[in-house]
Amino acid sequence: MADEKRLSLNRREFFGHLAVGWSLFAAATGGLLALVFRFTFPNVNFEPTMSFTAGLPSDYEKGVDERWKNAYGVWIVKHEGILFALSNICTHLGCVPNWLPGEQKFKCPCHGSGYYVTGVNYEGPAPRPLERFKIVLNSEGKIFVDKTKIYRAEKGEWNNSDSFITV
Amino acid sequence: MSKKKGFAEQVASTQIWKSIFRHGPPTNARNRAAVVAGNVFLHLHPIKLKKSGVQLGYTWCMGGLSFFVFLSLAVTGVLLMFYYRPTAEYAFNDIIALKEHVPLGIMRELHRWGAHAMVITVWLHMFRVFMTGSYKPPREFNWGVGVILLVLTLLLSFTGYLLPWDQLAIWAIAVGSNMAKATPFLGHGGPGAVLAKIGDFIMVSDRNDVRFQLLGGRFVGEPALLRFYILHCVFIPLVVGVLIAVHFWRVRKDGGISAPL
Amino acid sequence: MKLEPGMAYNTKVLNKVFAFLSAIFLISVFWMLLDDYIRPWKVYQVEATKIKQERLAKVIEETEQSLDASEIKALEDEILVAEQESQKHNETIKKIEEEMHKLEGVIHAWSIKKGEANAQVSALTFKAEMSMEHKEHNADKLMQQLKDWKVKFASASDTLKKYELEQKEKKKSIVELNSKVIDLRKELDDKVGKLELLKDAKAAISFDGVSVLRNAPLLDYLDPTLRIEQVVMKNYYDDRYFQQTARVDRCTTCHQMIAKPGFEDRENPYKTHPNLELMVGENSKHPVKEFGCTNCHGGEGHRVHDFQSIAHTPQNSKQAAEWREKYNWHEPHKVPAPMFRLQHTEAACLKCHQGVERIPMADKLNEGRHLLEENGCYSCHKIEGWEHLKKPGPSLYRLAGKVDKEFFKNWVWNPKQFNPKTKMPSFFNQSNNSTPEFKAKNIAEVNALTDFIYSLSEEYTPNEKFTVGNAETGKELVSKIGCLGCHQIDGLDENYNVAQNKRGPYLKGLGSKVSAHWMKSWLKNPTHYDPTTIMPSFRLTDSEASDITAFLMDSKQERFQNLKFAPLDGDIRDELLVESFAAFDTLAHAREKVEAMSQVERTLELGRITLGKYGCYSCHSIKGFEDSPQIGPELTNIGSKPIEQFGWGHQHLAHERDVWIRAHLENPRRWDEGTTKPFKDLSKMPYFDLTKNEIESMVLALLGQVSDYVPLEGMKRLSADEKLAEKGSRVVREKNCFGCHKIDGEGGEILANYQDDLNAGPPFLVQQGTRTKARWLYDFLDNVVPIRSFVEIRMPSFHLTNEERNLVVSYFQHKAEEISFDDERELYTWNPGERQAAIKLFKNLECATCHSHGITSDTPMGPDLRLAGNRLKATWIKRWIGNPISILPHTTMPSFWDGGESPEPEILGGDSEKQMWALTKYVLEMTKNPSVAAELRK
Amino acid sequence: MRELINKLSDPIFSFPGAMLLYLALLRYYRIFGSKKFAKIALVVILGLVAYFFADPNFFLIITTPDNIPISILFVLVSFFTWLTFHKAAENDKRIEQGLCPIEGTPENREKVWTWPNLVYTELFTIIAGTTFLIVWAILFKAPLEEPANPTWAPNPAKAPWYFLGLQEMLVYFDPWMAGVILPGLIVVGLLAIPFMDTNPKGNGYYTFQERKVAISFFLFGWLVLWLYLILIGTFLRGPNWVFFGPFEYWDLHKVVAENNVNLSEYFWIKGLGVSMPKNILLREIIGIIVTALYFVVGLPVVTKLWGKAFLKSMGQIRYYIFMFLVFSMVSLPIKMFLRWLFQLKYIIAMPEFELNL
Repeated sequence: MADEKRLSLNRREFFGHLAVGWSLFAAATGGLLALVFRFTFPNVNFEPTMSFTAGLPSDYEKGVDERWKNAYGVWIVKHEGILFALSNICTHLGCVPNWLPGEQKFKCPCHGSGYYVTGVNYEGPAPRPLERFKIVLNSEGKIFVDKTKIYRAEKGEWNNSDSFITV
Repeated sequence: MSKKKGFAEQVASTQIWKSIFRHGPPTNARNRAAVVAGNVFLHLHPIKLKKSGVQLGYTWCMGGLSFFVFLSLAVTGVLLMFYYRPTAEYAFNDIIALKEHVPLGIMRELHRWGAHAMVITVWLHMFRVFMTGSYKPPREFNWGVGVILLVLTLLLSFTGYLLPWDQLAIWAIAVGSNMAKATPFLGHGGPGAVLAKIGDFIMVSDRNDVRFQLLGGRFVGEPALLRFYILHCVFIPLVVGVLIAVHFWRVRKDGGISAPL
Repeated sequence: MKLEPGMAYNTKVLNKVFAFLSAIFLISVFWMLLDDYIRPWKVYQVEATKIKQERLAKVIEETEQSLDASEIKALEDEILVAEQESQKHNETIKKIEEEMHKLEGVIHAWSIKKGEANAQVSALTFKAEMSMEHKEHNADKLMQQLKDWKVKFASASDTLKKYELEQKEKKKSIVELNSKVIDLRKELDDKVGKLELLKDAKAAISFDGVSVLRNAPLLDYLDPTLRIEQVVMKNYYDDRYFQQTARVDRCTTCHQMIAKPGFEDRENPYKTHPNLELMVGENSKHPVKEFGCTNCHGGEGHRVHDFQSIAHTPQNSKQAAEWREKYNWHEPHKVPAPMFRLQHTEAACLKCHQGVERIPMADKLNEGRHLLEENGCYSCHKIEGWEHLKKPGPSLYRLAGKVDKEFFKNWVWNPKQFNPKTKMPSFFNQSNNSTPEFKAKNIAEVNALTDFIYSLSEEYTPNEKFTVGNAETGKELVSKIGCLGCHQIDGLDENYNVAQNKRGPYLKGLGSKVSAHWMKSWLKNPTHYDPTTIMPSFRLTDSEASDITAFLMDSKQERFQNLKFAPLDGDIRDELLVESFAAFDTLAHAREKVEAMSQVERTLELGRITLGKYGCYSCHSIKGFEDSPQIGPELTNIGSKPIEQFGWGHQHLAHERDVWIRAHLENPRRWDEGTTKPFKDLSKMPYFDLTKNEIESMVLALLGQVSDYVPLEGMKRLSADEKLAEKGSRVVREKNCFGCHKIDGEGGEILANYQDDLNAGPPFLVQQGTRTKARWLYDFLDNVVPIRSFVEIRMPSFHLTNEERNLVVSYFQHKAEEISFDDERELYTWNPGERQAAIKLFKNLECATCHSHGITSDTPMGPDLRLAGNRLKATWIKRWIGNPISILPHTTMPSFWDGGESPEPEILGGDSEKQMWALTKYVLEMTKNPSVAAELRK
Repeated sequence: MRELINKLSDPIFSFPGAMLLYLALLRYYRIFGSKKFAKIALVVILGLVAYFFADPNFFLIITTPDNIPISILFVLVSFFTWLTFHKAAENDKRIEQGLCPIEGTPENREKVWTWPNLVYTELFTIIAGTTFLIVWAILFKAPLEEPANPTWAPNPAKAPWYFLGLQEMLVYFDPWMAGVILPGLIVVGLLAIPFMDTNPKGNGYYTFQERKVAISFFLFGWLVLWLYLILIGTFLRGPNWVFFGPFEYWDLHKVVAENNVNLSEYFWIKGLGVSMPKNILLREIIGIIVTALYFVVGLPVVTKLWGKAFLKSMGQIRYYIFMFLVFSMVSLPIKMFLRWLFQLKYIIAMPEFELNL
């Protein structure tokens, strides 16, 4: 009888201070963990900017131009009357494909994905074409490339007027 | 029955000696028990165990070797930290220094081959444990701890791979970390990431997905080097250390090295 | 309450304590979250966004108003109609679309086929080539296979192309069917497109649910709109324990509009930079992305925590008070480099723009540096880059031949007393050495110094004898021939004294200073007395020199002349000597040493010590002291000198670098005030009597002398040509060409005296490099031949070395961006009829009226044309003939071809260009063969 | 001969070969586990090693410092595999005779002192291990390549050797499968082993007969999938991740005919000869159906054919989780075969959602 009483007392207590205590404790610990999670994302980073001005369209020869590849990871390609900014990140696993001028293709050394000069994949494991970036002419007629805006062929976005410049 | 005590005996009779070793030489049953039970390192062991537990043909001693390699990695790793700076500027040069002029720079080789050896011994340990069915009750939990230790071993090795900061390092990590990019819903290149969108606002992008969190950046750069360094030298070793303690504790508590019931 | 057995505490109580502690714990975690989240810069960014929105709203409104609503309505209606019309084609379009869809499948199939063939071709190419190379037996077979696949590939690509073309056609036909709608839409787009863009831009920065989510605590890792902005400078570094780390500026986090034009009237931090053309702007020379902010402004640019942490520095105490109230600001402590005060920002130019005489647009800095040079600061204090400069004071090699000892003593004792505008600073009678004791010691020093310097002086006898001169004529000459380009002269109308003070000495009281013989000799040939002087020769005739001497010698300083300097007190001299020797010896021994010396030796020894003490040799050339070390502390890095290393004495001043420098320039002896320093330790820096503005400029220039390390890439780098020009510019400045000539708008103080007729003054040098031939200028500087015989002002003869002349030429060539010589060969051959036309033009335009040399006997009013061809470049002659007014507004040369229209339509078909060239050729011919002028006499 | 070996080691042949060998090993484990076999095998292997090492290309790859651990691993795994089967065969024989396994004999169950028996054993292995590491470190220098250069990827860019199995899987699967889901399932599968395997026998001694199923599946994953793929990925994948035989020179320009086609393309374009539907789900319907069939129909069929006994002994939940893991594991060889036989790229290809299977 006494045992039962104690048990019920405990139960009431459990839903009283003990429950409150544990939930507050859990909330605070959870909050700390959330802060630590937030901590892992820096507020500033020192990576290259996501946009840049790339000179005049007339600066570019027909074909693939590699001058911005190292600084910004972009190929400027002049092909069939349009100019576009092609990402140099392989769509397979993010290696950096090489432009092979002799074979007129981009070839990824990691897993052998191959892309045409347009960025369309045709060999190897790459699931989709290389991405293109937003490219527009600014008020001075210079090329402005914005890497935050991505255009992907498989979504039909390469028809978007911001994904290329007609030259 | 010589009157004069030998030098060794004299030493053994000093208070200092006695304060350290609370028993005589382990030549009799009492002392054999005491030496194991009274030593903080040895007391992980039972005082007596089944004969099969000491037979190399049965145990392969791969678990023991794994632990030993882990310890030697910890020692060489801590020593290497004296000469290594995890920055883009210096990391490679410091490795060159180890190779070229740091006294006992060969510790880098010991550390690297030790790391490979640990992967091998851990795998083989698991192979043996499986083949002897030692995961079966009551050792299910410890098998689980073991599996996690196996994963952590690979992660330790993987995070250490970046530190030399050479081509081999960054491209291996680039390939590896790009898999994180493909994590469903959490990586910006994974299935479902495109769905996480409010209006024009893309919630999973290359600057806030799991890969970014891992690398501290959009690509393998200096922040990634620092993060991997800390994971490699502090975070994962701590977790591994704790889990090893649990693992050993449970080996004892689950009945020692397995043997037919 | 009774406890259960085995329990120390009541479980209930434990639970309560647990709940309570957890609650505190949770609150503190929450507090920490807020503390981390709430940052002052976010407030500024929100405010900035609001201002941007406001502005966009205004622009949108304006744009909307500028649009014609009815026109747009009409267009929209038209589109509706056109759309309805094109609906007729709906079925056709649908059919085409279906066909296209089918075609897509075909194209897809063929592209797969093409891909297969392509893969086979590439693989087989490798295989076949390999087997060929290794001469394997299956090579032929592989080649055959390759050939087959190549054929397949070719046909597949061909077919594919065909279908793709077909698809293009179909697309086009759909467009054509819809062309009207598309065209109208485009028209509408052109009209309202900008508006749409603006609206999009406004929407992008609006505060809505998404932006709240993006900036929410904990979620703000996703992609916050409020974020720290930064510029990482590749070429500018912070020093961290001898390591150079790239400097990072985060100022734009709060100063959001700094690079955006249109917010000039706002308060900081929402203000546009006042000079976007030069600074910050993307197309300026110093874009913020490359140069950041702190590079010029100083301060802790990488900090963003609050207003204080940046080390903002107020312009003045008023602003300081304002900031104290507004931002809780206080003087920055423990900050390596606080911001420059706004008015001192120019100082920062210096660290990158080195090796140049003048930094464009940094007027105050240039002014300050000019003053540092003029007052000779560099001669006592080492300043890197200034080592090669001439000593600022006159040479004392032949002092004995110029002034007597009595004059010298009185002059040294108080130069201003004799010449209130002299550059020579005051050493004596200052706030720290005016006690009778110190004065007596100073007098002994001056006496000894005089004896010593005179003992070193060479003998000098003037090579001219002055007998008699007309002071009136002299006065006139002085004001006409160009002395006033450098000197201010006592006795002239004060308005005439337009030369910058201190360029050449103020000529006052010369009658009480030098002898007339010396004066005349100096005027006729300055280098006779001092071969290093910059004073040029005016090629004076004997009578001219005598007249000027008479005039100058008339100026007397009676009071000064009557001064009798106290004689040397031997006891004080000995005391000083002992004191000096005792610095390295025991007192007794020092006394013995002095006693062992004769009286003359003692005086001369004290003179030598005094010379070294005051560093006279720093500014003046004194025999035997040419290589003596500079006396003052180095100023090269004074802008980075730690505050603690400045001596503050007992002065109650704010401990700031600029405050110290200013106080020091105002009264360098103030730091001794209230101290009990012995005589030998008193501050010796002389008093310069600078104006407040001068001091401010000099403070600024000195603040710019910082030790910041700037790598070569970050510096303004001069081309080889520019370096030469800079050296030339140094010569031009040293010789004070600017005193007379207005060179491309700069200088020409003396012209103030020629306001009535600028043509009577020294010529303006407008784009001299394009005007005169390099060779001519080079020769001219060596041997001045007057060009305008009609003007009284004279180009003096400077004694320039060949190198200096070359540099001056380079300077002018570079300024005019002229780098090559003109090829004038073809201008020496006449086209048929051209010569006659030229003569006719020459006569019709009455050129000989002014340029009468060799043609008429009239007094020439213009330069001799017979010399023009050697002097001027043909291209420039032609330009000058065409439109002289545009080059020199005050010229008397008429612009005959004003507006490009020819005054002589008959000649050469009225072609202005041809006419100008014909005249140019004629001038060239006259130069080549001066006798042709004779044919014009008829 | 070398040509032939080159050709045979291509995964198309060598993977089925490895599977056949594995089946033979299970079938004839008693022969495999005999000492006689070991002796013969040792002689044969030494001969083969000598033959292989004679080739300069093979020698180059095998002596690359980072590949040494793999060689060591393979030597050890071969030995220990033989050892387990040797012991298992011995025990199985005893059990057939109604005796207890060797580990269970009274002399082996006897309790012995930890000091010095175990402590010394440990000390010996530690000394031996240290010595081994020192010698290894002296003989082979840790690799160090050019300084990191993010703009230029080496060819081939390989992950650390222990992950090369995963990297090899990437040839057949998309990263989310090969890099996240499958490794995740491996870990989950390993963790689940004690709870899947309800067979109480074989605890604490080597046996095959008593744990046929468990050992067969485990060894299939461990030997045939994991280790085999590492072997391929390390030794036989050269520039551009192209396959090279063990004796082949790693020519940067080698191209392999590869033009992979999606299942949807097979169905709509090649099969029906029509265009691909615009609707993504409709477009990929065949792939979705196939995948669904693999699990929904494959499972019951397999259960009916072979699994009834397991279902009964394991219970439903255990059984289906187990079968799901097995199906996932088996999907890898299936995908490999599909690729080799039909140049099949993806069963489901939805690049729009990064969802490719």
